[in-house]
Amino acid sequence: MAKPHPFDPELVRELAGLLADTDLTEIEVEKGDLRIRVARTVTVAPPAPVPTLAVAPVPAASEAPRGPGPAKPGAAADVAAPGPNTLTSPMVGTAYLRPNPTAKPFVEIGQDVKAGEKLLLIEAMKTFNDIVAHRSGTVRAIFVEDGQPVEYGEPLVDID
Amino acid sequence: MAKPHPFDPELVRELAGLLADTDLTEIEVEKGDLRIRVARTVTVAPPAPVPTLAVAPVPAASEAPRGPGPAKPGAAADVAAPGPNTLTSPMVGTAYLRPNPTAKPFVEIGQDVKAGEKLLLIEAMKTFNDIVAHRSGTVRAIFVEDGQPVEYGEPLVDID
Amino acid sequence: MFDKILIANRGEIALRVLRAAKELGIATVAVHSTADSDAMHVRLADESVCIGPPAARDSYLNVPALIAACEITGADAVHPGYGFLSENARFAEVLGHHGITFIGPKAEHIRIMGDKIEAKRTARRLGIPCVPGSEGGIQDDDEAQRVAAEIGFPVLVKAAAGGGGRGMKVARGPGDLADALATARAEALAAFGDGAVYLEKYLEKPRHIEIQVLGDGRGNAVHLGERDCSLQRRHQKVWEEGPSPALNETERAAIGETVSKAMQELGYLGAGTVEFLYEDGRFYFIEMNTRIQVEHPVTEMITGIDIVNEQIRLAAGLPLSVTQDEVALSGHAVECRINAEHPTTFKPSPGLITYFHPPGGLGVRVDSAAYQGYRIPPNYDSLVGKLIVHGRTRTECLMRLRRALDEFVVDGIETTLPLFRTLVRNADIHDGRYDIHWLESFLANEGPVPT
Amino acid sequence: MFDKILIANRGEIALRVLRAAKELGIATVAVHSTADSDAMHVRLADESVCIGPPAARDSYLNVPALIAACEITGADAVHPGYGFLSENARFAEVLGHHGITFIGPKAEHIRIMGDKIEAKRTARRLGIPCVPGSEGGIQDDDEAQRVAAEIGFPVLVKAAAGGGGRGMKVARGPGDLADALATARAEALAAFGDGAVYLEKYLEKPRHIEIQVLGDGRGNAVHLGERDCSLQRRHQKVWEEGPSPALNETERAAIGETVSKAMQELGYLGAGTVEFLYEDGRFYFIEMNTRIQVEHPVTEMITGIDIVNEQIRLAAGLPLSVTQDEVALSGHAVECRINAEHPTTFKPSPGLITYFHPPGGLGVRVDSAAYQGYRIPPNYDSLVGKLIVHGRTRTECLMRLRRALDEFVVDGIETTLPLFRTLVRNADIHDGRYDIHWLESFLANEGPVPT
Repeated sequence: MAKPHPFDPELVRELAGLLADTDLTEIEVEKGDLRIRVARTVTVAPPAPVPTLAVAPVPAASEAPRGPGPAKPGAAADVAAPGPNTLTSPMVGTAYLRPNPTAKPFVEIGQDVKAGEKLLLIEAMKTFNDIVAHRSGTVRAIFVEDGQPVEYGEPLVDID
Repeated sequence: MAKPHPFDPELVRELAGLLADTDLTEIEVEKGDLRIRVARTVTVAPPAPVPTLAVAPVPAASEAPRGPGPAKPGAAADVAAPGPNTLTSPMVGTAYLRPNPTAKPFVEIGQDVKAGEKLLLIEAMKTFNDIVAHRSGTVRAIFVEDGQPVEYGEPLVDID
Repeated sequence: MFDKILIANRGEIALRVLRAAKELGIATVAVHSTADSDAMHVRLADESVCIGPPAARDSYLNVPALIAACEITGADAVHPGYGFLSENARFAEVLGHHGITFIGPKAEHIRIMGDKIEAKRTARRLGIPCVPGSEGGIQDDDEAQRVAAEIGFPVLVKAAAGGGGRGMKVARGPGDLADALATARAEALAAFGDGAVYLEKYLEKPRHIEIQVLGDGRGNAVHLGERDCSLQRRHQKVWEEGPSPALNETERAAIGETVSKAMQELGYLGAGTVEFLYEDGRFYFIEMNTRIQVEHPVTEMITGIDIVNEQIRLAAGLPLSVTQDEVALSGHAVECRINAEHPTTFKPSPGLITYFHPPGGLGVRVDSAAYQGYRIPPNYDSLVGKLIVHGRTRTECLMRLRRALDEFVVDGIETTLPLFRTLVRNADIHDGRYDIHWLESFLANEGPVPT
Repeated sequence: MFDKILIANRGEIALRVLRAAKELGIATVAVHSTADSDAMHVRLADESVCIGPPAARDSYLNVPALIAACEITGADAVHPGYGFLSENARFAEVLGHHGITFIGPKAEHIRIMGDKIEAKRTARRLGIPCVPGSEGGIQDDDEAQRVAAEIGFPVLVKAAAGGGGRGMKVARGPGDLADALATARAEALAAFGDGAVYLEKYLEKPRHIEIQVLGDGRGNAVHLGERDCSLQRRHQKVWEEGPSPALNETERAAIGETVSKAMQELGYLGAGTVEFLYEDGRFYFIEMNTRIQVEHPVTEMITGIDIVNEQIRLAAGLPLSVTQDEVALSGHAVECRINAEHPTTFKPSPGLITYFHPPGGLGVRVDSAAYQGYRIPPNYDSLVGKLIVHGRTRTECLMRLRRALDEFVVDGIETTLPLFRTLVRNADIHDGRYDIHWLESFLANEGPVPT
């Protein structure tokens, strides 16, 4: 027999929905020995992005055609979004998807890979670092392009 | 048969609507064993009062023993709060409740007055200005003390 | 020194006066209309008095209410700021009758400089160079034609009681003059209740250059250099800077000496500004403002002298804190007036400021009574704040201004910040190549880069 | 001049460097840990690169990540700010190997000044007055007793590799010495992995006075006067001011000349600070900081010289922008370090800033990377911002500081603002009567007025 739940989670969800619909910040309901209170703290709005009008964007050096930025969508971002199974970059550098410019890529979308298998290279300080699969599975998305600069924590490859 | 809901979501919505209509920030309703409380936090926080630590408050001149201030409760503020029938000061000056220091007051609480009847004097620039009742009725409260400085819009007398 | 100053103004200048008083250890009384209960200076003052409803005539221009506020708080001096009652000689006198010091010039000097014809006559007498023109009011069209022929077209027809560009018309030749006279008279009558007009030489591409002065009322006076306020829109100053990019050391010293000598002779008391048009190396007196001006911080940044502090000290009878030799101009300063207006249409944009983040760092000053959560009332002027930037050189100042403008965030209302972000990157501005018509022409032809 | 500067730091100093670069028209790269994605300098920089997780050793101290960030952005110079890698000679060298300019001194000078014994030896050689003490490390207790007897008790036992007060013990007489040596050695070993200690004369009530210098690396150097940083708590500076209330013109000129001559001989490059204890009219060298310091704005306010701008120009090989004759000290400045700490317990108070309103007006500068809605991460130091105030005189400066502190609002976290509001009203502070022990004693006996 299922353990009797002290309260119905659906009720909380319903109250949360009401909270959102009504723009309230707090609802408290008591009925018999049941009391549920839901609240939402109004988050302080972050400051508007500071305008930097008419400052010509400075182009990055030729080896790095795209400046890194936190919100920059990767190549396959429209196909799949980064998720819990996404491998992120452990370092800053330039990502390469193939061992040399004429070779074929280490992996392609749809391919099955094993944990530890090489997925790409990240070059930093003239050194090429192997980036390997963190789990076994199928490559669902590749978020970087060949030769693209990456920052720490940037999504690289999704393996499902 | 529908699963018995411990509370009616429509009730919450109705309370939310009331909250918005009435400009309240919190409503709590209790009926039998049902209790519902809804609240909304006002979003834009006014700036915190700026501390003026250790600045000794400058005493006002002897004729004006109390500095005026918007939130200063009047003498009878604990008895009655200003309301829609409260006469407010049309000018800045010093209020007098009696024609001279030894006379009895123009009016007292509980007294019936007619519109146009003199209630007090406000002295400004060495001139005494008659302040008269704006309506007929009973004096419910007098918010100023004899000799007290008043600012524009400050509650003087409530006539019900 | 005074015990308690009542600040008979609102907005950033009320805060400016409050700061100066606090720094002198003087108690402050803020007066305010019901629309300004939440104003910054009201929150910061030692005491506050609500003096009336939003309409200025019933509050900030309400002399009995101001006197009564002095009486109930025991204030012994009143600082009028700018605008409102700051150039009202009668107000200065009434305060005097009540034993309260008006922090400003002597009433007689306010009166003289408030009458354009009398002001010009006085300036001429004191050796201040004036625009050639009719010595007094013009009686009829014949006289106008004769005077215009003497000083040479184009000529400007101006209201004797005028200001803000109303009652002001240009006649480019004898054929335009009758029309210009009629229009100016009609506008003057409508705006000021006085149709008297006069004529003067019309300058084609002048700059607006003004000299800041301080006097002790006993014959000592110094000048604090000039401000160039040529960047104007509809006769309202938008961007002010000092020193002027157009003057050299010799010109600066000469006009400064002329003005300070004139103020010594006049026995001028307190702070004042003598305004000139400047063209082809010559100065032409426009008017004298007998009060603190919006753009005074430009001078404070290049001299280090706190002009409002000086006003208070001088009104209290103290001597000038500096001699002319001790006044040294250091570096360059620019002030931008940030208004709650759409940056291209200039439509006023009162309302709630939902985010406010002023710039900081070296050489950056913000004079503003705004704060996050403040609601700009629709009843008064649209000045949100002034950004004043100082640098060792004009170039350093402009580069610093650029980065400060890029840091300034005001959300919830429209502001003129985008206009200044465009101006600070403009080549003419960089080169100091502008006159009093430049900005209007720029706005008509190019305008600020859209956000 | 550089095309693009990477700012290898965070917080207010990262913003300070960004401002200087922008004002020179140089592009900027902000690097940041995952805890600093929302930082002000990240928002304002032309480009940003996340270089690692919150722990400083994996991000701001991660040399390969910084070099890689230069590589992918094409930055040709790195400004290290203060702390982190700013005094790491190896980092300066590695950057050099990669063709990237380190905006700071030559690696050899960083190395010399980073070793306390070598620094003292060098200072002595250059004619900088030092505290009498053991010339080098103390080998055993007998040597310590002999040296201590020579210089006279009390003596201070200090870790050769030390800093921040760790590995530092006072011996008041011969009987205390063995214990002091043992404790200092143990602490030094634990804190720095090096148990070497040395001895020096212990000063009873010294002031901390430091001289700001700039050098071009080719034998030209100037000093920019002194800062008095005697108000410290646990060896952390709290309030800094310049000029020092304790020095007269002659002392100022003499120590300044001694230091600038020494820097000329050394061929020092960039900005640096020579720190002294000062007692009874004599200076005793403590150490030299080969980087920009937190309190540099004090000197900027009284000289008008942008020290970070100078650092960048000097690193690019440009000459000093001023000669010693052109350096004029004008007025007085005080800096208050506003920390996110409880004002009496000094318990750190990271968290969300729910309201932030900095003061403005004449003579007021705020250097802060904080803004409303910013969450101060718990991972780094607690500096919320620096309030720097300038006045024509020390009194004007203190009165202005008082009103500026009263205007400053930071809600949501605890700050040390109340401490400064108390200090600015204290009679000893007003009279300039304090030494390096004053603040701790004040905090133990009185402390800030509770809010």
